[in-house]
Amino acid sequence: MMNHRVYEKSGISVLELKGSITMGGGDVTMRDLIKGLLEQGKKQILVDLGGVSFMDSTGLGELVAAYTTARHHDATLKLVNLTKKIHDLLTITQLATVFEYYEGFDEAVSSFKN
Amino acid sequence: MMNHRVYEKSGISVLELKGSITMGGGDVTMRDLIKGLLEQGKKQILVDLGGVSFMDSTGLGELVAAYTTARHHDATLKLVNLTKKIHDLLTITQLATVFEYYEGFDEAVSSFKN
Amino acid sequence: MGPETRNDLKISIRVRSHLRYSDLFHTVLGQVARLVPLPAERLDWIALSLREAVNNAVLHGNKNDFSKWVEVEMEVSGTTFTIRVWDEGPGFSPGVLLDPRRPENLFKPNGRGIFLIRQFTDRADFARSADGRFGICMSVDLDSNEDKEAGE
Amino acid sequence: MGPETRNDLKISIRVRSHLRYSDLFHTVLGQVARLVPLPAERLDWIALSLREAVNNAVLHGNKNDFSKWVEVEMEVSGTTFTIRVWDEGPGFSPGVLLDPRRPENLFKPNGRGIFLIRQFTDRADFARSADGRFGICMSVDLDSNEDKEAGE
Ligand SMILES: Nc1ncnc2c1ncn2[C@@H]1O[C@H](COP(=O)(O)OP(=O)(O)O)[C@@H](O)[C@H]1O
Ligand SMILES: Nc1ncnc2c1ncn2[C@@H]1O[C@H](COP(=O)(O)OP(=O)(O)O)[C@@H](O)[C@H]1O
Repeated sequence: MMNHRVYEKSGISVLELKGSITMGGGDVTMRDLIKGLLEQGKKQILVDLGGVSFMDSTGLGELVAAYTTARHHDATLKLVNLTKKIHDLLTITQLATVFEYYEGFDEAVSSFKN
Repeated sequence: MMNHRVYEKSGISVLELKGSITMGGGDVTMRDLIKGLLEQGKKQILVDLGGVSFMDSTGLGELVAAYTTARHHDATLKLVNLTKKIHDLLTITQLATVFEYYEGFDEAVSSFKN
Repeated sequence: MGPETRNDLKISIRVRSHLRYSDLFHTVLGQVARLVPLPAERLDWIALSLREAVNNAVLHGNKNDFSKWVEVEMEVSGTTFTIRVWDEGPGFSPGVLLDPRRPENLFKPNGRGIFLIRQFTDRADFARSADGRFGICMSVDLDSNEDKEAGE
Repeated sequence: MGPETRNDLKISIRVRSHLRYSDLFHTVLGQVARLVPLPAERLDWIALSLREAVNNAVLHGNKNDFSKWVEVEMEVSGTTFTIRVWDEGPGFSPGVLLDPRRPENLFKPNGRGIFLIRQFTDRADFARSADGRFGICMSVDLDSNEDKEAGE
């Protein structure tokens, strides 16, 4: 079951996800949430994965789709607060080479300034 | 998994049980605990079942065995803090007619004075 | 019920004969209960019935012989939820069962398992499987509002 | 291992083809993991493999047809833990599988399920059951200390 919260922080849209990001795991998908932000014209999106306890290949696919959709809208999508498990998943699938991700929240937010 | 605590209160030995009282549910059985108290010469025993979340027919059998063993030692065994489920079990099996039981702890303790 | 909301399922768990698996069965039942769904106020009693049947299979049926197997089946079909517990023992004749509520039985520590199963399920029968195992078959009606708990 | 400590078991769960049952499978695996025991650091990855296989059975195998069945089997035998997931579909040739790590596949949202299963289990094979169902059979060696997680 995925829960989410969206808020603005220093001009950046933060999408905070919690719970399981799995096939059939929620009514709202990450993809829809990101699309919503892009349609509002948001250009800087930070996905906070700190509360995500479980993610399957569908979740990874959602992340990839979010990333490419953001690109098409000339927006930037970055990740923060990866748990060890999610970091492992990104490494094994070599998606770690695709995503820009940060350990700390402040570091992630200020990276958008550059 | 059954947990227990034994203490004295106004000269009465209180056996406080917690968790599940089931077949194979613990290393120590209720029967052994009661036997231990009787061998120490205790004559007034109050079994506090308030924390017992689950009990099967083995648990009921332990209660009955404890009751009759106490009788053989000229000791009195009473029950207190029955949950709805345990009260239902005692009623259905008509063991409610065998045991002396009390709703409140103080009431139970003072009943030994009479 | 529409076809998409029906929860037909069939679970079989076969383990060596030991009480250490009782919590596994109990947890699986809890999960199944959420799906079916089983009425919340009956779940603990159905779990109790399951545990009683497993205790009997391990102790009386398989006589604590760890090389023997116990199988628990749970099945939802239409509006009936059925639990079957199989052991490799000789079974018994229900005639040996005594009413634990009778004065002469009230102080016995044993003999309440099957009595409780009969109180808390809607039907309990004994059976012999095609491959010769002994089993108890307990059913619960999912669409009845009858409160078996208050029964008799 | 002494005979009393072995946890030989065989679980079969048959449900209608729907993702709502994934949590049931996941919970049962968690319970089995405590009994077997499965190494704690591998459990989440084995659970992930199970979910991937079930997703595939429901989506690709049974094509979301709720009248079809999915069966999950878990078996502990000796020092091997095996999970089998069966569907009623036509199966596929493993030749269709692409390496999701290749640059041309990296940005595709799909195609990582079986790759992850192969990373996180010790053996993954495809099979056809006696009654014609298609299955994936995933094994984990219980006595190996090899850390598959760090694999490749
Ligand atoms: N699976 C079984 N195989 C053989 N005998 C059984 C089985 N289940 C029950 N019995 C018989 O029925 C009796 C009553 O069982 P039960 O009501 O559960 O009480 P208890 O187990 O406390 O004796 C048992 O003592 C045993 O003789
Ligand atoms: N149970 C199955 N039945 C039929 N085809 C399958 C099955 N499992 C996998 N496949 C095929 O293998 C492909 C790759 O599966 P997978 O690696 O899990 O990625 P994805 O499910 O994201 O496509 C699927 O797209 C499908 O064509």
